[in-house]
Amino acid sequence: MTLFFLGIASVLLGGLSALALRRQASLAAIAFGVLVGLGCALAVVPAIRVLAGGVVPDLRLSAAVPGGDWVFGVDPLSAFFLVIVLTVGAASALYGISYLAPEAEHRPVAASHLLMSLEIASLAMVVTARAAMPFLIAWECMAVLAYFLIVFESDHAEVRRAGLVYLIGTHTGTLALIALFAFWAQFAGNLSFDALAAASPRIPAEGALVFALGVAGFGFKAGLVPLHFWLPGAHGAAPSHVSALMSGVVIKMGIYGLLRLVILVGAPPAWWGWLVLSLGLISGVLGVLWALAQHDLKRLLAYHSVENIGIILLGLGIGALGLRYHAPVVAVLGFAGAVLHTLNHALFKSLLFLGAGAVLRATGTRLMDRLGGLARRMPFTWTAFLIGSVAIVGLPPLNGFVSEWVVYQALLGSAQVPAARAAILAVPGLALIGALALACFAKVGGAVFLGRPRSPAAEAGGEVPRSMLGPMFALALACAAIGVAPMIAVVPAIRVGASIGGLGGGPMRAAAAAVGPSLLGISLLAVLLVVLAGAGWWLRELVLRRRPRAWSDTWACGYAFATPRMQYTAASFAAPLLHAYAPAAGVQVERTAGAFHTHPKDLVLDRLVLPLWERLRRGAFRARPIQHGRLGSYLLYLLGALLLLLLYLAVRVEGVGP
Amino acid sequence: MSWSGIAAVAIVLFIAPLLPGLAAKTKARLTGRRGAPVHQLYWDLARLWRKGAVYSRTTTWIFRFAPVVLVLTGVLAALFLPLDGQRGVVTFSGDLVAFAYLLALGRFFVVLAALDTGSSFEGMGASREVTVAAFAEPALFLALVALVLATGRLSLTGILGAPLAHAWPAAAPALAMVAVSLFLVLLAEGSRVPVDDPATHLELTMIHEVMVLDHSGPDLALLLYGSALKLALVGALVVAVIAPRAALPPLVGLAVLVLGLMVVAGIIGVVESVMARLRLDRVPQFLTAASVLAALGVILMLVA
Amino acid sequence: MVLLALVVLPALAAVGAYAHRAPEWRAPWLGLGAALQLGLVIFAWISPPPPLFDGWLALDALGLVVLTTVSVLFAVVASYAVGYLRRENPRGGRAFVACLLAFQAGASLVALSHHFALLWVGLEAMTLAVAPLIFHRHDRRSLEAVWKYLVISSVGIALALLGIFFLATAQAAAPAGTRPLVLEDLVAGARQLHPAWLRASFVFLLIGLGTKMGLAPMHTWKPDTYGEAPCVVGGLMAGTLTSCAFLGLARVTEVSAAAGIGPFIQPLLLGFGLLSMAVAAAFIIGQTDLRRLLAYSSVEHMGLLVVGLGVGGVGAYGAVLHMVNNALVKGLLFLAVGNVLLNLGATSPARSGILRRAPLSGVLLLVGLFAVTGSPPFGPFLSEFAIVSAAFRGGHYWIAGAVFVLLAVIFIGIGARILDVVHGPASGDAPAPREDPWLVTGPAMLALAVLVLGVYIPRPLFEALSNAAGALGGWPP
Amino acid sequence: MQGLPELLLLLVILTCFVVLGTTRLSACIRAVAWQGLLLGLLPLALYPRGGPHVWGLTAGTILVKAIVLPRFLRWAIREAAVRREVEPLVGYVVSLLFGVVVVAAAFAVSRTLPLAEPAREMLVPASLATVVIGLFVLTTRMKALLQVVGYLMLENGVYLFGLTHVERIPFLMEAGVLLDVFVGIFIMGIVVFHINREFDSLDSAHLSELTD
Repeated sequence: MTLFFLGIASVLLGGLSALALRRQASLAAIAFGVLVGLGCALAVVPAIRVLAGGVVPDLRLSAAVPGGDWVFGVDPLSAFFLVIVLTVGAASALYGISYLAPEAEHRPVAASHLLMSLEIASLAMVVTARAAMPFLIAWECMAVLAYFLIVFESDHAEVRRAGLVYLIGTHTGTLALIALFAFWAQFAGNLSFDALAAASPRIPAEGALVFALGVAGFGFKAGLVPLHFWLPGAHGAAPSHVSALMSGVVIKMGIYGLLRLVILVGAPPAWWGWLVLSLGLISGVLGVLWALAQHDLKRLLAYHSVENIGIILLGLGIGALGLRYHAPVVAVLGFAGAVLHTLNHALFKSLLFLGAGAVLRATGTRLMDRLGGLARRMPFTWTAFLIGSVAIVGLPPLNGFVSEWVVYQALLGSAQVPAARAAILAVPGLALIGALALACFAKVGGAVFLGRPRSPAAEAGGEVPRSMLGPMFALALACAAIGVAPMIAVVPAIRVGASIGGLGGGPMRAAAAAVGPSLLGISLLAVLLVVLAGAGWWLRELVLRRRPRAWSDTWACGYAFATPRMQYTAASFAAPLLHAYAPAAGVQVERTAGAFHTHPKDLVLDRLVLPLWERLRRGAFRARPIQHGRLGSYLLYLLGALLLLLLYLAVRVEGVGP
Repeated sequence: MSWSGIAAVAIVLFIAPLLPGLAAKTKARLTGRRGAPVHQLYWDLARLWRKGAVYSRTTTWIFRFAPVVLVLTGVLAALFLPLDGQRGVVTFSGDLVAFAYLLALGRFFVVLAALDTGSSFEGMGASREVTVAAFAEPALFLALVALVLATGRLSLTGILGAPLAHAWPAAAPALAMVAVSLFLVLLAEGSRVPVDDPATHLELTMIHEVMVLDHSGPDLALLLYGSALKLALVGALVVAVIAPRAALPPLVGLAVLVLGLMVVAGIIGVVESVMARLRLDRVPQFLTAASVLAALGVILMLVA
Repeated sequence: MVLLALVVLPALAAVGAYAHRAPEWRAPWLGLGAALQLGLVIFAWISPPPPLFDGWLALDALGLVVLTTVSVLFAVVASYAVGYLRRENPRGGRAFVACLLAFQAGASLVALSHHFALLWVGLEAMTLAVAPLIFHRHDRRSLEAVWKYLVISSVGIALALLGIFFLATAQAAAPAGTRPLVLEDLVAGARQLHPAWLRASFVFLLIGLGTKMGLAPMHTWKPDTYGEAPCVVGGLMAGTLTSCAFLGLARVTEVSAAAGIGPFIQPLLLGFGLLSMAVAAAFIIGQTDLRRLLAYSSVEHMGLLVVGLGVGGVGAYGAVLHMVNNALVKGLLFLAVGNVLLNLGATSPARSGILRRAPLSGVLLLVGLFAVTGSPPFGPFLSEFAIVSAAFRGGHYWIAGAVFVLLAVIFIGIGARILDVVHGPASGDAPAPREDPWLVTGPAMLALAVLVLGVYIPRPLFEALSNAAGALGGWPP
Repeated sequence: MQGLPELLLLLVILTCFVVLGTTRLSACIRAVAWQGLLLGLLPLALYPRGGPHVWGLTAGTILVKAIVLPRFLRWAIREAAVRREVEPLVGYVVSLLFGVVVVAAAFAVSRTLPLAEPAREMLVPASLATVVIGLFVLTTRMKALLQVVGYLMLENGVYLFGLTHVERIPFLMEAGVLLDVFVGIFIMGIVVFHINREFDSLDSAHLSELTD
C-alpha cells in the first residue's frame, strides 16, 4: 500500500511541477512525463501482486468525520481496475504533453496537466476506497475534475454546453449514490464497506432499493442507454487525450461501482440480473446504431463507448443471473467477461481516441466528410487506428475478440441453467452488435483514412510527432498481446470474477478449466492468422514480382474519375442500414437535388431530456408572478400562512390534553 | 486432428470453385441454355493467376492485402468444421464464435479494400455488403444458438456431431426451420439471387462483384476463390445440419458431404432460375425472415 | 463577565466608530470590534463562562456553535469590508461601520440570551441595524428594498413577540420560583406547560422567526433585499441573521420537544421546509441576477434546516451542522459575487469570464458553487447527508426523495448560471486589475474552512454539535 | 361589562374600527394616538396597586405611543405634499364588516385558550382582534404611512397581550420592547419620508420595481 500511495504522490507531484515550471515548457514536459510515468509504474505494482494471487494489507485512517474509519485496500477487483486506470491514465497524460503544446499561449495548458494528474489520483482513490465517505469524495472529485478537463476550450459555446450537460448528468448520478448510502446507513453501524456488507442482509426486499439506486447512480457514469445523454457531447468536446481517459477509464467507474455493489450486497435479485442484461442489449444495439449515424469522428467513438458498455453489461447481467441461480461457472465467466472487456475497451478505445486526436491535430477537423486519404499521409497513425478498429469490432487476432468470446461463453453457458436459459437470446444480439460495429468502422476507416482527401485540410495533413505515436503504439501492442496470449488477461479476470461472486477457489478453477483449452485454441488461431497472413503476403509478392504491374486511376466504369467529391460519403455509406432501422436510428434525412445529408439526433437528449427540461422551465416561469413586487400581497401571503396554521391549530387543539 | 479431417479440408478447398459453376449450369439448363462448363471458374482462376495486375494510384497496401486475408480466413474457418463428420481439425468449446468472426474478418478487409479505391461504385458495394452482413449475422447466430440448445455443446464439432443426430427425432420442426434459415443465410453470404446477382452486368445493381471492381490478376483470383470458399463452408454447415454423419465412417461421411454440397449448389441454381433479384431495400426484410425462422426454432427449443 | 463583554464590546465599538469622524479610523474600529469578539469566543471555548443575570445570559452548546459561526463570519466580513470601503466608500462609511458593529452586538445577544424576550430584543436590534446598510445607496431600488424588508420583517418579529407572550401564558401554571421565559426552566417544567398555549406560541414563533429566516411563503423580502444590498451586507444577512433566527426556532423546538408535542410540530416543520425548497427551486431555474440567485439558494437552505429539525434524530445534528456550513458558504459566495461585481461592473447585463479576469475570485466562486450544492468533500455535504439519512431512518422516504429531486433541479439552476459567469466569454476587454488581497483573503479563509469541515470535524466541535442535537431531542451519527 | 379594564379594552377595539372606517389620514393617526393613550391607562386599571413598575410602564407607553410617535407621523405627512385621503384597496364598508367578523372570531378562538386568571379574559380577544385588524390595514391600504399605522396597531395588539404578564415580565423587558418598537417606527417614518421625497407621494404602489 505504501508503494501505491508513493506512486500516487509522484503523479500529483508531476502535475504540480507542470504548473510550477510552466515558464520553461520543455522542462515542465519532462518533469510531468517522468513523474507521472514513474508514479503509475510504482502504483501498479501492488495491483499486479494482488492479481497474481497475493494479498496487500489495508490502510485504515481513524475517523475524522462521522461514518467510521476511512479504509483503503486492494482486492482483485480494485487491482484489475487499478491496472486499467494507471495504464490508460499514463498513456493519456503522456500523449497530452505534445497534444496540448500548440495551445500553450492562449489556453491554460499547465492547469490542464495538473487536473489530469489529479484526475488519475482520484480515479485510483475511487477503486481503492473501502468506506462510503472516502468513496463518495473521490467519486465527486473524479467527476468534477473531469468537468474541468472537458471544458479546456471553454471559449467555444458548444464546449461549455457539453460540459454543463455532463456536469448535470454526473451530479444527478452522484445524488443517487448519496441517496443509496444514506438509505443503507440506517441498517449499518458505520459507513465502512465491511459494516455495510455486514448489514446487507437487513436491507428489505433483498436490497431492491440499493440495487435500483445503484443502477441509476452508476448507470449515469457508465452511460448506459437511456442515461448516456451527456456522453457523446462531452467526449466530443473534450481534448482528445481527455476523451481517451473519459471513455477508457472514467465511465468504467460505473461498471466498477455495480460490481462493488454485487460484492457488498451479495447475489442480486433475479429482476436485477434481467434488467442489467436487457439494458446491456439496448445500450449495445442502440449505441452502435447511433454511432453509425454520426459524422463527427469523436462523437462516433463516444457512441461506441455506449455500445461497449452494453457488451460489458451483458457479461455483468449474465454473471448476476448465474450467481442468483447457483451456476458458479456461468457467474464467474460472466463477471470475468465483463471486467475483461472493460480492460480491452479501455485499451482500444483510448487508442482510437488518441488516433482521432492525431487526425484532429494534423487536419484540424473532426468531420469525416472533410477527411479522407490520410492513410498515405499518416501511415503510422493509420496502422495504429486500424489495429484499434479490428480490436473494437471484436475480430481475431486481437483482444476485443477474446473478451467478447468470454461473454459469448457465459451467455451460451446459460443454456445449462434452466431458470436463465432465456438469456441465450442475447447471443444473436451480441452478434448483431458485432456486425454493426464492423459496418461502422469500415465507414470510419474508409471515410477518414482511405480514398482521396475530401478537403484541403485533409490534403495538408501530415504525420504527428513520435511523442504522440508512442502512447498509441504502446496501447496497440497491449491489444495485440492480449489477443495472441489471452491467458495473461483471462486468468486474472477469472480470479476477479470469482472474487465478485464471493465464490471460492473451486468455481474459479472450474471456470479456468472450462476455458483453458479454448484459450489455447484462440491463441493458436491468432498465431496462425499472423504468421500465415505474413506468409501469404510474401508469397503473393513473390508471384507478382515476375508479373507486369501497372498504375492508373481507379476504374470508374468508363467515366473519367473526376473529383474526390464523387466518392461515397460516410453518410451515404451508413444510409441503407440506418434506413432499415429507422426510426430507432434517430436520423433526419435530407435529400436535395445534388446532395444527401443525414442529421443525427440523440433520441434521449434531443427528444426526451431537453423537452422535459423546457417544460420544467416553463412551469417554473409560470410561478414568477408570485414575486410581483407589491408589498400588500407579500403581507397577504404571510397572513394566509398564519391563518392556515391557526386552522391547523384549531383542528389539532383537542386530542392532546395537558 | 485426424488425417481424415485434414483430407476433408483439402477436398473442400479443392471443390469449392466447382459450386458456383454447378449453380450456373443448373440455372442454364433450367432456362433452356447450355451454359458455361461446370469447371469454368477453375479456368478463370488459372488465367487470372497468370496475368499481371493494374493498381489504382489511390490505393494503399490494404487494397493488395485484403485478398490474402479473405482466402486465409476462409481456410482457417474450414479447420473448425467437422467436414468428415467426425471432428474439426481444430476444435474447442466456443469455436463457433471464432468461425463466424473469421468470416467477418475477411469481410472487413475486403470492404476496406473496396473503400481504398475511393470509387463511388465500390463504396456503394461496400455499403451494401456490410448492410447485408448486418442482417445475416444474427440469423446465423440464432441458428447456431438453436443447435447449442438442441445439443448442449458449445463447439462446432459438438453441435454438428452425434448429439444432433439424436436431437433430430425430438425436435424435427425446429431443426428444419433452422436448416432453412441457414440456407437463406447461405444465399446472402454467397451473394446469390435473390440477395445479389453474380451474373448481372450493371454495376449499380451488384453487391459483391462491384466491390472487387478494381482488383485484377492474382488479386482478383484470390478474391473469387475466397468467396467461392465461403459459399462452400456455409454450404457445408447446411449439409451438416440436415445430414448429421457422426455415425458414418469418415470416408462415407466425406462422400455424403461432397454429394450434399453438389445438391446445395443445384438448389441454388434452381432458386436462381425461379426467382429474380430483390430490390435492395427489400433485402433486409428477406434476411429478417431468415432470423425469424431461426428465432422460432430457438423458441421451440426453449419451451421444450 | 465574558458574556456581557461579548455583547457590550461590539456595541461600544459601534458607538466609537460613529463618534469618531476621521475616515481612516473606521477600518481600525471595525477590526477592533471583530478581533475582540473573536478573542472572547476563543476564550469561551477554553473556559466555559458561567451564566449571568440569574440565567438570562448563558452559553450552551447550541449558543456556542452559533456564536462561533457568526463571529468567524463577522471577522471575515470585516476584513473584506476594509477592501470594500476602499473601492466604493458608501457615503463616508461612518454609519456603515457603526451599523455593522451594532448588528454584530445584536447577534451576540441572540446567541447568548436564554430568556426569550431578551432573544427577541436582540433579533429586533439586528433587524433594525441592517436597515441603513441595505439603504446605503439611497436610490429608488434600495429604498423599495429596505421598505419591504422593514415592513415584512417587523410584522414577522411582532408576531414572534406575540408567540413569546403565549409561551409565557403557557407557563402560567408553573410552580412558584420558576423564572418566566428562561429556557432552562421552560425545558425543566415542559410537562407542566399548557399544551394549547404552547402550540399557539409555536405557531406564532414559527411564522415570525420563519419570516426572519426566509421560509416560504414569508421569504418574499429576501430576493429584493439581497438583490439590492451590497454583497458585504448580503453575506452578513444570509450568514448571521438567518442563523440567529434559526437559533430562536431551535430554542422553541427544544421546549416543544421537551413538552412532547413533537407529533404536532413535525408536519409543520417538514411542510415549511419542503415548500421553501420547492419555491426556491422554481425561482432558481433561469434566474439571471446573481444576488437574487443567492437569496433563493438561502431560502432553499433554510428549508433544508427546517426539514432537518423536522425529521429529528441525526437530522437535528445535521441541521445544526448545516447551519454552520450554510453561514460560511453563503458568506463565501456573497463575497465572491461581490468581487465579480467589482471586477465586471455591477451594471453590465451579461457578466461572464471572471475566471480569466480575476482567477482567484473565479476559483472562490467555483468552490462556493460546489460547496453550496452539497458536493463532497465540502462541509454542506456532510450535513445534508446526515439530514437525508435521518429522513430515511425515520421512514420519511418520500421526504428524502423530494429533497433529492429538488436538490438536483437546484443544482442545474445554480450551476448553469454560475458556470456561465465563471468561464463564459470574457466581457470587458480592459486589462484585469490586480486582485486586492483584502478582497480575496477573507473569502479564501471561508473556502478553506468549508473544505476542512468536509473532511475533518474537530473533536470539541463534534461534542458541541452532539450536545446541541441532544438538546433538540436528537443524537449524533 | 364589569369594571374599568373591560371598558378600556372596548374602547381600544372601537379605535381599531375608527381606523378601518375613516377617510382621512390625520384621523387615522389621531385614532392610533388615542389607542396608545388607552393602552397606557390599561396597566393602571388592571393592576391598581402595581407599584412603580406599573407607573413607569404607563408613563413610558403614553409618552411613546400617544405623544411622540403620532407627532412624528403627523410631521411626516405635513412634509408630504400629498392628498390626505386613505384610498384603500378594500372599501370602507367591507373593511368594517371584516373588522366585525374578526372580533367575533377572536372571541370564539379565545374560548379555546383559557387564561390562568379569568379576570383578564377579555384581554385575549381584544389583542387578537387588534393584531389581525392591524395586519388587515397593512395589507389593504396603499399609503405607506397607513402601513406604518397598521404596524403600530399590530404592535399595540401584541402589547395588549403582553399586559397579561405585567407582573411576570420585569420592567427592563417592557422597556426594551417599547424601545425597539419606538426605533422601528422611527426608522419606518424616515423611510416614508424618503419615499415621499423620491416619488412625491406616499403611495407604496410605486414600490413594485423589484420583481422576478
